[in-house]
Amino acid sequence: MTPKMARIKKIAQETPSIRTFYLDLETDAKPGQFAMAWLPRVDEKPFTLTGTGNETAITVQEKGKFTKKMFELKEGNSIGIRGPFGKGFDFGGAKNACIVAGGCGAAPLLMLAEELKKRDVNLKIVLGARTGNECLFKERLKNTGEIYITTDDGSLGEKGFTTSVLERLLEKEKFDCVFGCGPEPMLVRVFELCEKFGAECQLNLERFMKCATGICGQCAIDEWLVCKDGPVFKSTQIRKMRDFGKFAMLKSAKKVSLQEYAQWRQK
Amino acid sequence: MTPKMARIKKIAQETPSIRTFYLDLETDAKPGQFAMAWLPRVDEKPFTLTGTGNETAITVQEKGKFTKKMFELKEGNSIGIRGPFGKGFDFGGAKNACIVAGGCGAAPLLMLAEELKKRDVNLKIVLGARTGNECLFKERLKNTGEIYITTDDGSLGEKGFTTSVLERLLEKEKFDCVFGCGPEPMLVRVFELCEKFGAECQLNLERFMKCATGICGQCAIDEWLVCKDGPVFKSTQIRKMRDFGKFAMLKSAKKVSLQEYAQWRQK
Amino acid sequence: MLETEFCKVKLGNPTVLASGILGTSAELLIRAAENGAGAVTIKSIGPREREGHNNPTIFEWEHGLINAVGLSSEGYKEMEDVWEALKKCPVPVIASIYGANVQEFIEVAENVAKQKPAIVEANISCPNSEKHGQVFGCNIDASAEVISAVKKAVGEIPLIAKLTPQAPNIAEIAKACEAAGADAICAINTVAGMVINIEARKPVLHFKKGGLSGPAVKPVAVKCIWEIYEAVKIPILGVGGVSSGRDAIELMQAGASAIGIGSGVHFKGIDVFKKVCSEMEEWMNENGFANVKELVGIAHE
Amino acid sequence: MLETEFCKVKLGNPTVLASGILGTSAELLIRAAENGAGAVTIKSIGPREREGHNNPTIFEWEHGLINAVGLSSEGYKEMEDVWEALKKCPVPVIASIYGANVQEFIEVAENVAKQKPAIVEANISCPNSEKHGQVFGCNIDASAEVISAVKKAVGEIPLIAKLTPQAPNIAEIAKACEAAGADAICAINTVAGMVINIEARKPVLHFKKGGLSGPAVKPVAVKCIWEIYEAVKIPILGVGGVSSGRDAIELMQAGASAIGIGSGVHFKGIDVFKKVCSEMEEWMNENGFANVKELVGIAHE
Ligand SMILES: Cc1cc2nc3c(=O)[nH]c(=O)nc-3n(C[C@H](O)[C@H](O)[C@H](O)COP(=O)(O)OP(=O)(O)OC[C@H]3O[C@@H](n4cnc5c(N)ncnc54)[C@H](O)[C@@H]3O)c2cc1C
Ligand SMILES: Cc1cc2nc3c(=O)[nH]c(=O)nc-3n(C[C@H](O)[C@H](O)[C@H](O)COP(=O)(O)OP(=O)(O)OC[C@H]3O[C@@H](n4cnc5c(N)ncnc54)[C@H](O)[C@@H]3O)c2cc1C
Ligand SMILES: Cc1cc2nc3c(=O)[nH]c(=O)nc-3n(C[C@H](O)[C@H](O)[C@H](O)COP(=O)(O)O)c2cc1C
Ligand SMILES: Cc1cc2nc3c(=O)[nH]c(=O)nc-3n(C[C@H](O)[C@H](O)[C@H](O)COP(=O)(O)O)c2cc1C
Ligand code: FES
Ligand code: FES
Repeated sequence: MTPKMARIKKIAQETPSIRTFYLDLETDAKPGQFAMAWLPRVDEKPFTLTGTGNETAITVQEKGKFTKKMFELKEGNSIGIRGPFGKGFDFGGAKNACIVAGGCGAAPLLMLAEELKKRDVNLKIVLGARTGNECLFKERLKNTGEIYITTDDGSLGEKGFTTSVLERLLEKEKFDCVFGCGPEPMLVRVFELCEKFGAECQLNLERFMKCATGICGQCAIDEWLVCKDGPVFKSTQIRKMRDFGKFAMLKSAKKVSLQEYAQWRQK
Repeated sequence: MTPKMARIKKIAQETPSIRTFYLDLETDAKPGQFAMAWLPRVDEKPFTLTGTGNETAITVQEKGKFTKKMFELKEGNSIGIRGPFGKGFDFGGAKNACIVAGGCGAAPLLMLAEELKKRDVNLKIVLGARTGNECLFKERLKNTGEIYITTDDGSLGEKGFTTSVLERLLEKEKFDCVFGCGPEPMLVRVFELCEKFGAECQLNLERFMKCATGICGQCAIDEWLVCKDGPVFKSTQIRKMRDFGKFAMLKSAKKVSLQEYAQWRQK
Repeated sequence: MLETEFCKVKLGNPTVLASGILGTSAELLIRAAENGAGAVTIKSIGPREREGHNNPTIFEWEHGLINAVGLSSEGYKEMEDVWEALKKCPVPVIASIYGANVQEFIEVAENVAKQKPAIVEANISCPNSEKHGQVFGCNIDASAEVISAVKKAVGEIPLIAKLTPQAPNIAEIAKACEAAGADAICAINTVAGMVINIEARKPVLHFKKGGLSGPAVKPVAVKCIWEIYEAVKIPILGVGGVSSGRDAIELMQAGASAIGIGSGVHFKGIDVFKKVCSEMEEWMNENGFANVKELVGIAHE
Repeated sequence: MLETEFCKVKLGNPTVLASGILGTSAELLIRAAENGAGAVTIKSIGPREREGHNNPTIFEWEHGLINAVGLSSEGYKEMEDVWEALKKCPVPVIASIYGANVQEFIEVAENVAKQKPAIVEANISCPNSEKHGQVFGCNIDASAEVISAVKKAVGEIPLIAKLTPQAPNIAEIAKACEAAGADAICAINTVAGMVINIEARKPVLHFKKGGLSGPAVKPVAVKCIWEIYEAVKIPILGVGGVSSGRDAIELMQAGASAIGIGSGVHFKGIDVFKKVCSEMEEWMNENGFANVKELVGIAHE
């Protein structure tokens, strides 16, 4: 798919570091699908679609070079979009579910939560962030179920990790599915907990991407391609993954530890 | 359109020199449309489609190199087909019509006649040939209206030209349309007669072709392209033609007299 | 808003009927002009009558056309009537010429120049019979030699050098043509290809190999135009895969000052010129361009 | 009915995963094999770690893909784990290699050869830094020099020379490679092109120019394979635009003994190999072919 230039209809400041860009572009994006966002002469990066139909949007956290440039954009400017890509969440049968979001990980989970709410799914949401005002989509998520907030600095909700809350919830309750997105170390812990308590989970994973359509092999986790087979993976797949939580590929296709990968991302 | 290899389902010997090749190929050909028939490593030439749907067929007179090769084909062999191409006859409003066919010119007129018959059009058919057993589609045409046969040698019907019959018919009767196909000198005379008696006509013209889709300019008659604007032309168009009955293009695109053109075709 | 000029020749709009399409007769060239072409090109004229290859010579494959017409031409000597009739052509006429060696190019150029076409285009994408059948336009020296000889022969008449994308270094060829006196570059001619019908077990074109044109070759044209634009100062007639206003704008943004349309006539009909022009105007209005000249090369900025 | 051999290496079927597609890890190569590939090619290995170009590096345009990945490679030194894991690969492994000069090619070839891949493929479609950035595969002498050096370095391991369709004389290049010791030819690599987004007013690929692959380039591949088949005796690995059994059969009829599939993975999914094979079998049954080898080059008869 050739990138289509989409006008930015509206920019919403979600938290001090996170903005949602509403696009003049119709898609049929499903929760968990993503698009490649292109800034001509800068770069092209994957972002979860946080809205669909004529509400199509991406939600971006200012981090490095690319997202800084994104934050210079005003309403009326355009960005290139290829997508939607990937397989989203599979939430057909869920009746009783839990969502665990770390930081910007709330992005793919918002559309999912709103979809689950429409279907009257009984939903618990664990939302974690560095600090209180960085809790992404707090208000909208609140409307979809029972919310538990954790922050690193304790400025809002419970001080500590989302996974501690998840553990307590799993001890009390049986979920049809636990949906998670956030830093990979958090997701590793989410998976371990789900396995321990016998809960199915679906995790939205992240790798550096090039083609986004499953041919370049850049986003591999073992034999899985995050762009095409994911970005959402189920317990059955995750159980077999040897690289999950451990390795990722640099742009050269060199496989390195997640630490080394994160250092490279900071360059 | 890439040529599709079509199996010859059936070969019908229509006259000593003419055969119909029924093809294992479905088309939606309308009366007057044609196809390019390809014999690999030999040549590719235009032929009227004499059947449509799953009766798709071409009817070929053995003349020169290409048609001799066609006549070597057996049922079960295949030929390449591109088409249908061109604009066919426009017979929407006709109530009282006349068909004038010279030699192999009966080919495009058969499907037309059968279509007109279905619509209860009052039809006169003038069918001319060199000799009696060369009268193409005599029986099938008879079923569609009142038939008048002329032969050069007088072995069947009237000895002489189709156009003499046409003249007598035009003197007595008013036709909504006269449809003609045959050698160009005959068609020139048909047009003159129609103009004289104030009858509209539609003539199926012939030129050497390459692309068959209106881009190479090979089949030009003035600014008209026989393959794309024709092969059927109406009186309004023919009135403006300066080359009709006079000039045609050689393969080099040199415009020459019809005599010189015919000589080249015999090479 | 589409008025422009090319080699100092004024054009009502930048679309040009490309050589080899409909250009067999004055009447068809005029019809293309009446259907909106800003200029029209006569089918390449050779030194003598030439039939070209046997049929099949042209057909559509999945993503474009392929042809091996084989430079059929009545030859420059037989064209008096064409030139006479072309006096009525309402838009500038470009005369495309070819030869199998430099001498033939000169012969055709001198004679064609006498008829005072608005522009002469030298099709140096054809095999050079002297240099073992290698294509002129793939060799820097051969290209320069032809272009400087033809430029002498045509004198004041602007000269376009039409290049082949087969050259691995098309920008170098364009520079050599500019230095040799070309007033403009035309890019691209067709891309070499072949289509086999697997049931027939034979190549479809009688000549087997042919030239690809139409939608599939547009990115090749864009790339060639881009490279040439960065290499030369003379204007570029961009050709290859144009059948919509968006296509034309893409080639212009890459660096083309005018746009040739060939296969587009097959895909959109003879009024493709009108359609492309009105689509260009619509896009320009939506995107704030007042004159088509502003589009030329802007993707390089 | 699809069993064949290529360079004396037995293949369960003639489909081969082309270089640069999925070939970044042993796990993905094995997955391609499990999805029906008769052999798999590792993404071209260079002399040292190389990031390649910035994104966008690959995208789909109307008639195919375009990419400027830029030969990203972890470098031959860092691949121990890949080679180790590839021991489990159920089909022959082809190691594609590249270098910016002959010395680099030798260095990579010698080291890769130690891992005993079934076949080595030298990608001579990349720019030659010594010869002013001209592409090796466009120059007869440069091609021969690389191939003879690489052949010495790989010894007994069969060597494929992978050619670029940008060469105006690809058959001559193939002949030179054959004479220099190549055991097979692979044709084609991508066709140079560019796509501009007219609203962005910029080329989409960050590197601007890229290589076209997929449906649009199939006729270019067929033509190159045809010419090479008539010029050399060694077998041809045909690549370019294959995503169906009919496509594969067309390239084989032109002269290919085995068929590389790249962009087909994008258009049909990773099980494209299985699909192509079953479509080939179906066609062969309908058309009276008992073994796939009978198809090779029959369009020349
Ligand atoms: C499927 C998918 C969906 C995504 N959805 C979103 C989304 O909805 N919103 C969003 O903001 N981002 C999303 N991302 C991440 C996004 O693509 C960018 O990687 C991110 O925005 C950083 O971009 P940057 O170029 O500005 O920062 P960079 O210059 O790449 O990095 C700047 C900082 O980010 C950190 N960083 C970035 N990526 C990683 C990583 N993988 N591991 C460790 N540290 C990292 C670096 O350590 C560094 O501190 C998604 C990624 C994928 C694969
Ligand atoms: C739209 C269209 C529809 C056609 N439909 C049919 C059809 O249904 N059936 C059919 O048999 N043919 C049809 N033709 C003619 C057909 O395309 C061939 O030209 C014809 O069959 C002769 O083929 P050949 O190669 O065997 O003969 P050639 O080798 O081309 O010629 C052999 C003989 O045919 C004569 N001849 C051929 N064409 C002409 C001509 N234009 N003017 C004068 N003499 C000529 C020559 O004088 C010579 O004696 C059609 C042509 C067109 C343009
Ligand atoms: C049927 C056909 C005939 C052609 N003949 C010529 C020719 O005689 N001289 C020439 O310079 N180019 C010739 N060309 C090339 C076109 O002028 C043009 O460069 C090419 O087709 C690419 O443009 P398009 O994609 O718009 O067709 C021909 C192209 C076609 C399709
Ligand atoms: C994304 C991508 C990356 C490629 N990388 C390489 C490469 O590293 N080495 C190589 O020899 N060819 C490379 N190629 C070329 C392919 O191997 C193949 O020759 C070309 O794509 C044509 O085949 P296709 O149409 O089946 O894709 C690459 C192609 C694509 C699409
Ligand atoms: S990004 Fe290319 S395979 Fe996933
Ligand atoms: S045959 Fe080409 S225009 Fe009619």
